[in-house]
Amino acid sequence: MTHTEIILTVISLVVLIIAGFYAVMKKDLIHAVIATSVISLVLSLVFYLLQAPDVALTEAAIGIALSTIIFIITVRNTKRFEDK
Amino acid sequence: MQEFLTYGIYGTAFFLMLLGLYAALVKKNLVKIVIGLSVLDSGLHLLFVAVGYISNGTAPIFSPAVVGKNVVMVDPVPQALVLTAIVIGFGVTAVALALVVRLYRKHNTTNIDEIKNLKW
Amino acid sequence: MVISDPVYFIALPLLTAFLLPLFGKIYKPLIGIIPGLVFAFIAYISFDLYLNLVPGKPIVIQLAGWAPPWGINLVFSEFSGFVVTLITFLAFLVWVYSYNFKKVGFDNSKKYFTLLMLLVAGSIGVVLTGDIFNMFVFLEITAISSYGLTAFYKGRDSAEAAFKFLLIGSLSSTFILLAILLLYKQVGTLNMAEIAVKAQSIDPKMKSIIAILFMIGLGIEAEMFPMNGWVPDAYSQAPAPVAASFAGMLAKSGIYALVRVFYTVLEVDGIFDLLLIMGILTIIFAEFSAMRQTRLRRMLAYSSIGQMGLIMVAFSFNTKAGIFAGLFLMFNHAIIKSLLFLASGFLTYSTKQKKIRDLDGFGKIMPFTSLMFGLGAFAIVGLPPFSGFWGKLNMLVATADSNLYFVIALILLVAVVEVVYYFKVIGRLYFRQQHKEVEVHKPTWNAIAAMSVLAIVIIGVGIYPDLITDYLTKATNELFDKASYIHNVLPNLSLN
Amino acid sequence: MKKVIIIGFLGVIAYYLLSAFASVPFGADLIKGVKDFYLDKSPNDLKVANVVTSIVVNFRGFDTLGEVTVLFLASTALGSILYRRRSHDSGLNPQRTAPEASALVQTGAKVIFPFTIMLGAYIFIHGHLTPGGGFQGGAIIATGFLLMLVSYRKFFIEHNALTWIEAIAGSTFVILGLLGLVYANNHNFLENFLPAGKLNDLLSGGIIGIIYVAVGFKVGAEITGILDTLLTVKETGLDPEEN
Repeated sequence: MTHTEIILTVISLVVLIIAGFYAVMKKDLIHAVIATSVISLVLSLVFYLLQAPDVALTEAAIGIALSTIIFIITVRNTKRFEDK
Repeated sequence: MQEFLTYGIYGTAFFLMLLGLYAALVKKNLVKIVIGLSVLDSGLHLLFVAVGYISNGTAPIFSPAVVGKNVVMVDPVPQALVLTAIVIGFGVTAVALALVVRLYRKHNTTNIDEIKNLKW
Repeated sequence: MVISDPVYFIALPLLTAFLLPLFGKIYKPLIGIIPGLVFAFIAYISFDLYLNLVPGKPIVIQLAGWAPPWGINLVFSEFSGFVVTLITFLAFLVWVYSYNFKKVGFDNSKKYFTLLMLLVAGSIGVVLTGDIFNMFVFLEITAISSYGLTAFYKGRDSAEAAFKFLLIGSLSSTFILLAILLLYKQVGTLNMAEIAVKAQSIDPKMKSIIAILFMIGLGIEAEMFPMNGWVPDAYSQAPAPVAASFAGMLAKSGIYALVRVFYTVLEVDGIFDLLLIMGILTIIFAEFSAMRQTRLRRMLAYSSIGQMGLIMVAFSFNTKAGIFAGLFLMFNHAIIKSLLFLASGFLTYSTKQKKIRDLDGFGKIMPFTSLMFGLGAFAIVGLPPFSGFWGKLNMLVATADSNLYFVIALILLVAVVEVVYYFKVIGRLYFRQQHKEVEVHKPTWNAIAAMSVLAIVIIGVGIYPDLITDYLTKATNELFDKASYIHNVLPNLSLN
Repeated sequence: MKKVIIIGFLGVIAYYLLSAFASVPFGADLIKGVKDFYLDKSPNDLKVANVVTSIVVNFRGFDTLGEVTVLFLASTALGSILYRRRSHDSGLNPQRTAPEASALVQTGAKVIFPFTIMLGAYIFIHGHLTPGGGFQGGAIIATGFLLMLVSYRKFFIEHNALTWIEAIAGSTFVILGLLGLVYANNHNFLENFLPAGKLNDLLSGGIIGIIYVAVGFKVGAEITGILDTLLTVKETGLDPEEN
């Protein structure tokens, strides 16, 4: 790994942790779903850096787009906020 | 540096998995539980790819630029496995969300405490 | 011979499941008929292959043209063949029973048969495969089809049961994947036989972590104690034939995977003691919960967990007698529990609350179904001359061989508990006055046929146990002889 | 209290797993394993440039059959769980309650849609050469349909066509496998029986390319079906049939 790649990886890991926390803790489910989408986005970057382009592409197609969409459809069909 | 990355990547993967597990076990909102499962899966996939990585390896594709040269390639097997796991995870998520929609239609709530007809 | 290749057990149900919507477009009744033909065919080739199996020479099929360590392989041995034959036989009977069970409509019966077919294909895949990751894929197939089947009925709490099942099942698959990943990084292969060879060099601490991960993951399907919260709900909310197939296929493939991993793939010190403890806890938890149930199907579900616990205890002895008893109990559990669930389908169909006290006097109004239920209850408790008796007898002998006298006491105590709660139901069926006029749903002719076949098998094996003991002994030898499994899958091992 | 117990429990799991994984340093090479065989055979024997593809479709092709089955199963289970009365059952059009998207979005969707389909098709046709394959291509195609579904209220998916595509693509996979039992050298299920061709050629890899195209069609049709089922679900509160 070159230095740029290492720095990118480290930044991605930090974003992953923050987004994960946000996804689990946020009461607004739409925000939480978007955070999971961010996890997938950053994850696919990490996969690319770890020399797994196939996995990166799959995560991009399925994790970022389709999973997020089915979550959003469900949230729209049910309740938007997680109540206390 | 190597050690730092070992703990950094594995640690992140485990952190995501534990967050997901925590959400799946503790949260009361059905959608939140499914989000937890999806975060859990993300961490697991990161772990798979990280375990398959080999220092200074290239992607396991014999493109014209690589053919004939002596290059180290990363382990393709965990990548193939994680492809399967991602697709299976998507299928499970879809079924889980369909169940959430159906439970909402029956009980008009997504809170697990108000649904407990069966003993949990 | 091309026609009896074990790959048909998986390829044919999958092909039919993919094509079923098209058959429905051609001629609607084909939706119900085609699955039956497929089940009959795979049951036939399964019996054919199993009866002609040469001892010590399992059929090892390589897939995609690559020899075992590199490609995926299927192993049809005495043990896996026995379980596959049991599964295909039950699958056919479940089809016979559910061919016109409750009018669910065309669109729904299409989905029902598709899901059922994939459940069967998945369970067979778990049993046949010789590759640890492939086993995970098939476990997921069985799991997702079970979620769909559990939530099949509307108007009950079925979606809740299915969601619970899905939550626990997802955790289980996470644990299995973690175990597979750790194992792969240690040995660099996913083939079970090659893992078995290379596992000796793994660090013992690492090996025990892997083993515990496997135990948690596979224990969920095998209904092991702390992870079996899904069982009573799924069994009581799913349609009755589906509950029968859960008992006969899902639980069987789960326990098969557990046993195969611990006997053949990973040899870990102390894992059998852990299995013994978990099995005993499972039994105690299940039998005493069963006693407190007021609903018939939940009671049967808890009793099923108890039986699975007994099977785990039998396999935990790590002796030939123990394996033999375990296999006998597996056989009994599959056929007797299926009969009980199939009979309970029509019993509870006629009651509103599905409670045990609603069943008063049903022996007069539903004589055949009540008779079948009574027969199943006598058999599962372990009375002669039914097959359940021989299972429990062998279990006691095996326990005595291992000098575990407190387990003998436990088994006898459990038998008493079982007698109490099963006879409570039978007493209500035959010796109580009927409450009021109830809307009686008479069993259909095909349901009667399916239940009769099971009853005949139970009585036949009970009177003449030698019918199956020969095959069970062979299966025991196969499972106990790890070296020959490895040799048969990897004949050129010396080259490595 | 329950939270504390669960967090403690998670901590114990994390400690043991992390201690297990710490002995597997990041970036370390395995001593020996099946991967060397795959890295050797894939370009030389199978003439497939992308090793992940050759593992997914050939060496471990049986897994992929299972994977396709899982998606098929998910779409069937979804239909059975949501038991919606379909449009062709009642003769009425299913209602999507989402408001009509703005003209800008609609035009944009119309422009992007054909390119999405082309991109998806490109990815699964070149699955054995470049990263990606049937699953990724199929998922991208489904995204294209999703775009149209959310932009136009009146964009309806022909379910008959989806059923046919799913059935034909799925059975192509199994039948190609069964043909291997008859025509291939070792008479194995899913064994390649076509000439392998030349490395980095479009028509290389024997049945691998065909299987990935079939997978692409099947995955695309299934995910589109899943999305359509979820989108046209009746959005009322309580369902009278449930109580």
